[in-house]
Amino acid sequence: MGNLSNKSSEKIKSYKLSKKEVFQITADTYLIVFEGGSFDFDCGQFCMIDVDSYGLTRKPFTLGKFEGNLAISVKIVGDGTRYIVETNELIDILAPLGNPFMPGEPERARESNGVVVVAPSCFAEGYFISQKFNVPLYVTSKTPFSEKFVEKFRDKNMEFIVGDSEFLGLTERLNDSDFDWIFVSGSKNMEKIAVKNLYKKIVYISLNEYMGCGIGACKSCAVESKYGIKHVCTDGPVFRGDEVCL
Amino acid sequence: MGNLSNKSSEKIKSYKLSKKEVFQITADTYLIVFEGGSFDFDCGQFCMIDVDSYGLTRKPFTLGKFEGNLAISVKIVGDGTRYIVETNELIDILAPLGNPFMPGEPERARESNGVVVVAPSCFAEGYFISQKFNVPLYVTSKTPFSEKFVEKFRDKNMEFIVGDSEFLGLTERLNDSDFDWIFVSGSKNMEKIAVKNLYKKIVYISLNEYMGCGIGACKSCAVESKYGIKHVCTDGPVFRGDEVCL
Amino acid sequence: MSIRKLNLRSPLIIASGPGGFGEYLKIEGIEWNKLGAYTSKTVTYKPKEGNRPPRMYAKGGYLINRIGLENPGVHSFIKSLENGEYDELFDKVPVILSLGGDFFEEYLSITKIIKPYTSKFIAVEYNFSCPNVKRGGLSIMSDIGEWKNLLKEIRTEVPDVFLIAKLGIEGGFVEENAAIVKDTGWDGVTVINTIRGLMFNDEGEMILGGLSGPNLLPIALRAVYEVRKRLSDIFIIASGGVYKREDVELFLKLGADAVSVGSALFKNEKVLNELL
Amino acid sequence: MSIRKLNLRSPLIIASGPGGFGEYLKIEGIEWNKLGAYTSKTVTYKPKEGNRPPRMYAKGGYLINRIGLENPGVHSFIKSLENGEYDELFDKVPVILSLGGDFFEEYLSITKIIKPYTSKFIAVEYNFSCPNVKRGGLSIMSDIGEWKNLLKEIRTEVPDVFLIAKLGIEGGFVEENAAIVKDTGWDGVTVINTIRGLMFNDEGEMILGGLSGPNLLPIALRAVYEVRKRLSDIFIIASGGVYKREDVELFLKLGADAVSVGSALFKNEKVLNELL
Ligand SMILES: Cc1cc2nc3c(=O)[nH]c(=O)nc-3n(C[C@H](O)[C@H](O)[C@H](O)COP(=O)(O)OP(=O)(O)OC[C@H]3O[C@@H](n4cnc5c(N)ncnc54)[C@H](O)[C@@H]3O)c2cc1C
Ligand SMILES: Cc1cc2nc3c(=O)[nH]c(=O)nc-3n(C[C@H](O)[C@H](O)[C@H](O)COP(=O)(O)OP(=O)(O)OC[C@H]3O[C@@H](n4cnc5c(N)ncnc54)[C@H](O)[C@@H]3O)c2cc1C
Ligand SMILES: Cc1cc2nc3c(=O)[nH]c(=O)nc-3n(C[C@H](O)[C@H](O)[C@H](O)COP(=O)(O)O)c2cc1C
Ligand SMILES: Cc1cc2nc3c(=O)[nH]c(=O)nc-3n(C[C@H](O)[C@H](O)[C@H](O)COP(=O)(O)O)c2cc1C
Ligand code: FES
Ligand code: FES
Repeated sequence: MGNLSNKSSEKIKSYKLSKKEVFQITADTYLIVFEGGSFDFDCGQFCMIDVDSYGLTRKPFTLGKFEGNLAISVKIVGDGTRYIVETNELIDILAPLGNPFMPGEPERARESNGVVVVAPSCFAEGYFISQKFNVPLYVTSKTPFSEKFVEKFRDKNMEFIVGDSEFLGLTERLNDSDFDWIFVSGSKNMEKIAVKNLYKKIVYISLNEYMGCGIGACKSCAVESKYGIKHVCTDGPVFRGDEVCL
Repeated sequence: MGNLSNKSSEKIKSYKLSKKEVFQITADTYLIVFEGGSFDFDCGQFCMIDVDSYGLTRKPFTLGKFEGNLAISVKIVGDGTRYIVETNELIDILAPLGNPFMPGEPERARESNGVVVVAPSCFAEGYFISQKFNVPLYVTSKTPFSEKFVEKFRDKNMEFIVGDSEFLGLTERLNDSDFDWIFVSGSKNMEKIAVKNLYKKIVYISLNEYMGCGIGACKSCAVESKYGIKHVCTDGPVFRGDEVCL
Repeated sequence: MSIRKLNLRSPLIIASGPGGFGEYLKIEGIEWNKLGAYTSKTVTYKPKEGNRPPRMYAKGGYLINRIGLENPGVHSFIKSLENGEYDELFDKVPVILSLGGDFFEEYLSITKIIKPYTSKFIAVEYNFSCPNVKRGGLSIMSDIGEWKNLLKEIRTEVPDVFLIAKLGIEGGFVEENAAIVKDTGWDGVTVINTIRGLMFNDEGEMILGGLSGPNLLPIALRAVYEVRKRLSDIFIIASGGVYKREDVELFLKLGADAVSVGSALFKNEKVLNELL
Repeated sequence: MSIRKLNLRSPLIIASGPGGFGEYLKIEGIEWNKLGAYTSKTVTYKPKEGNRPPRMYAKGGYLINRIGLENPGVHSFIKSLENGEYDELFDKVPVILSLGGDFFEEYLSITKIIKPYTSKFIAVEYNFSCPNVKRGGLSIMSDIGEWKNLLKEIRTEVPDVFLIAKLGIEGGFVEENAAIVKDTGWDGVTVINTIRGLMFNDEGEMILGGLSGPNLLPIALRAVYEVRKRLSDIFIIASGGVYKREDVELFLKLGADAVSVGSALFKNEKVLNELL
């Protein structure tokens, strides 16, 4: 609050990027891979995208990497996300925003033993984290995955899970597993269930709150936590599940 | 004012009409001919068209006839007119509105000797009047006519005139002609010039004012006249040029 | 004062102004039995010619108008009443009479003049919020103390009439003004009226008028919410930005007793058939 | 009182709130030399946690927010000032300080506390129009008499500071309130603030907040017009719905001395480079 310094060292800039490839993940969700490796960022961080006349605010998306390129996954839920998926124009991205995700203490993060569970909308982020920490990735969806997409990733350290009860089953399995931490990113509801069911574990969740600025100015992205009000854009977006009120 | 009776005998209804043919008149103006002869109306009257999500009010257009069918001409000036020209859906038309045009005294109208001068946007109306009273029609435009369109109408009692100075020339010629009356319909500016230049004649003009309701309820279409405030939708739309303040 | 409610056959009302003096009867196909009431255009003490054209324009989600309360004045209105010019209207739908004036005295005078005719109407709505007149209308709210006295005097003058005050969001907090309306023994409020706006039309003419249309909706919803939070026992007619059945439902959910439709008539009068 | 003008290097200002306490400096590529001033988020006497989430939503031409003046409070703010946390901000652009409070006394107390630091700012803007706090903000306007006294006392307390009152369109006529501001010797007004609205977000949660964004433009234009018509000699900062160069030009044409940008920053902060 009232603090001008950003926790990430990288200066925030807006970049105009062109799409390299768009893969359909599920009926309404897409993986968008951009040309070139435009800027440095770490997993857990996000960007804000200008949606032209299709929304009054930039729209936040978690960042990922695919084959060395910047990637985001986008679920179409309204005009802005539809624009992002469909446009062939350059996309104006403000990044990198928020804090890098680090399981446990920074020194010991790489040795730690975790697992990543994401909804298709957070695939890019999940994939990036699973690669970085070399941990398994579960992509869970209510609706079926595109077969082509599953084909493409089948050989990687990754599992595709479809259905609500299958997701609940996964959380139970993971709760009894010997992983140290579970990173969960998806809808509010999905994260809520994960935190509740994975009560034996350290759960990290990437929060969703309406964002005006993405840089700590507007205070719109507040969440209630054990320690009072926190802001998703500057204190997160990743929080420990037991520390925030869902 | 406070008078519930409409001067036209026909009840006002909304009709859903389908387009039969659309002819391009000039670069931005079209003649739209509808299927069937849905309702009775007289020349000078107008309709109000629902433009779906492309405008907050119905949009007024003068009525005409082409080969026995209802016709309007539409100049694209904004979202509503673009919709009307481009849509393939049924068009929702409220009609007939306003008063029939009658040159001079009703009894002697048919013998009277007039001429009709319209902009392309009022072609349908002008054509209807010229046919009804069997008087010449001048269609005047700042921009060139579609050749196909001119072809189609060349043989009729009609002349196409392009250019500002040509229009001014026409008004001078008509002022010195032996016609009794001139009916002018087009932009405010065109009607203003016509009234000014045709000072020796009785000039009838079809007025344009922003219309909310088209039926005398809202009082938005007021014009100032010699006799105080008049309303285009219920007192007009045709007025004598020397009686209104332009 | 006991709490009174307007017993409407439906909560749908035509707002004062857009519906004129019943002109929509001229259009076939409107299901009048679905309508709870038709509010007349505001009648003022003196006849009003209204403002010089242009009087209306629309762009995006707003319509702007500066009609300026054009109306025949109360004496001519009464003549029309007596001539039976509105009989068809009274026949088809209950009518709410909207009244206005330039000064406090005119509001009172018009009340006295109209008194013998009030039984023809299910309620009388006083327009304290027209932004398009130099005097009267919204400007009445510049002196809240005087306004309160006026409310009291009108109440005393017509103790049996169902009295509604139409309030805007300017010139005082709408919920505070509604509380004054309640305190002085009136029965209801209509909230809101148009909001003062400024737009330029395509000819580049500046239009100082009142904003209506879809963009008013969130403001009107809030006003109804605030008035209902403050006053559980006042009759509320919602006004502002009603175009869809969902809008009507929202207003009713937030505590409105009835919902009025204004500008939407201009988009398509058939909206009346679709709102319930 | 002689008429004072803020000598801005450009008429473009970042509005209080959306710009926080200078966070936009973190973003590269904004042409700071094009900016006349950066208004800080409103600082209140006591620290404020703000409202419970959700705090924002946008649909159509409106953004709604109910931040609730989250801020560290004046004491912590002063600590940051003294620590040099805002030095980069002061370096890049002139700063207007925005102040608020829950009660009249708090507005006065904060004035006294901030007094020694006022020279760091080109002006101090008092927020009398935040609709998102239970006390203070807009609700201060419920007692215009008291408010007038407050204005006088603040003026007396800091006779040399360029004092600006930020007014909304609710709780009194904006031009009448502006006249009071002028009469009590203040230098300027910022008009308008957000308007109270009610919207439901996609989760169906009701958001009672302040409306900002493009739909405010015709209302804000009108407010500036009315204030300027009434007062030829007050400094006016326009606020509401500025997204395009044309909007800025219109406000200036209607008599604003400066124009502030709020919500448009959220669409794309580069808007600042394009407005002049
Ligand atoms: C930190 C963060 C990271 C996110 N990462 C991803 C991601 O990787 N992939 C993905 O598909 N989605 C992600 N989201 C959600 C995504 O930002 C919204 O789905 C998107 O903004 C919707 O835009 P719209 O114009 O299509 O929707 P609208 O029609 O405007 O609204 C639809 C829904 O999206 C939400 N939304 C709209 N605008 C915003 C905003 N400015 N901030 C937050 N929520 C908004 C609304 O609350 C609403 O529930 C993330 C959200 C946050 C806060
Ligand atoms: C009695 C009458 C008859 C008309 N007849 C014809 C005709 O035969 N052919 C033709 O091409 N045009 C005619 N017009 C003009 C036509 O109605 C407008 O061009 C049309 O409404 C523009 O709609 P829009 O949505 O495309 O424009 P917008 O983008 O909304 O506005 C563009 C221009 O159209 C005017 N306009 C918009 N809505 C209305 C409205 N409800 N009432 C009046 N003017 C409006 C605006 O003032 C503006 O100047 C007539 C107008 C009147 C009053
Ligand atoms: C053209 C027009 C004329 C109006 N005239 C009046 C009036 O005479 N009296 C009145 O109380 N309100 C009048 N109003 C306000 C409407 O009754 C209504 O309160 C306002 O337009 C908001 O509702 P809407 O968005 O449904 O139009 C008028 C509104 C319009 C658009
Ligand atoms: C998220 C947000 C926070 C705001 N906070 C404040 C504030 O702290 N103080 C203030 O005076 N105005 C505040 N405002 C109002 C703006 O300064 C501005 O007056 C208003 O949003 C209208 O302008 P706009 O349409 O350009 O946003 C806030 C507005 C928004 C959207
Ligand atoms: S989005 Fe503005 S403070 Fe977080
Ligand atoms: S358009 Fe409504 S009265 Fe003429």
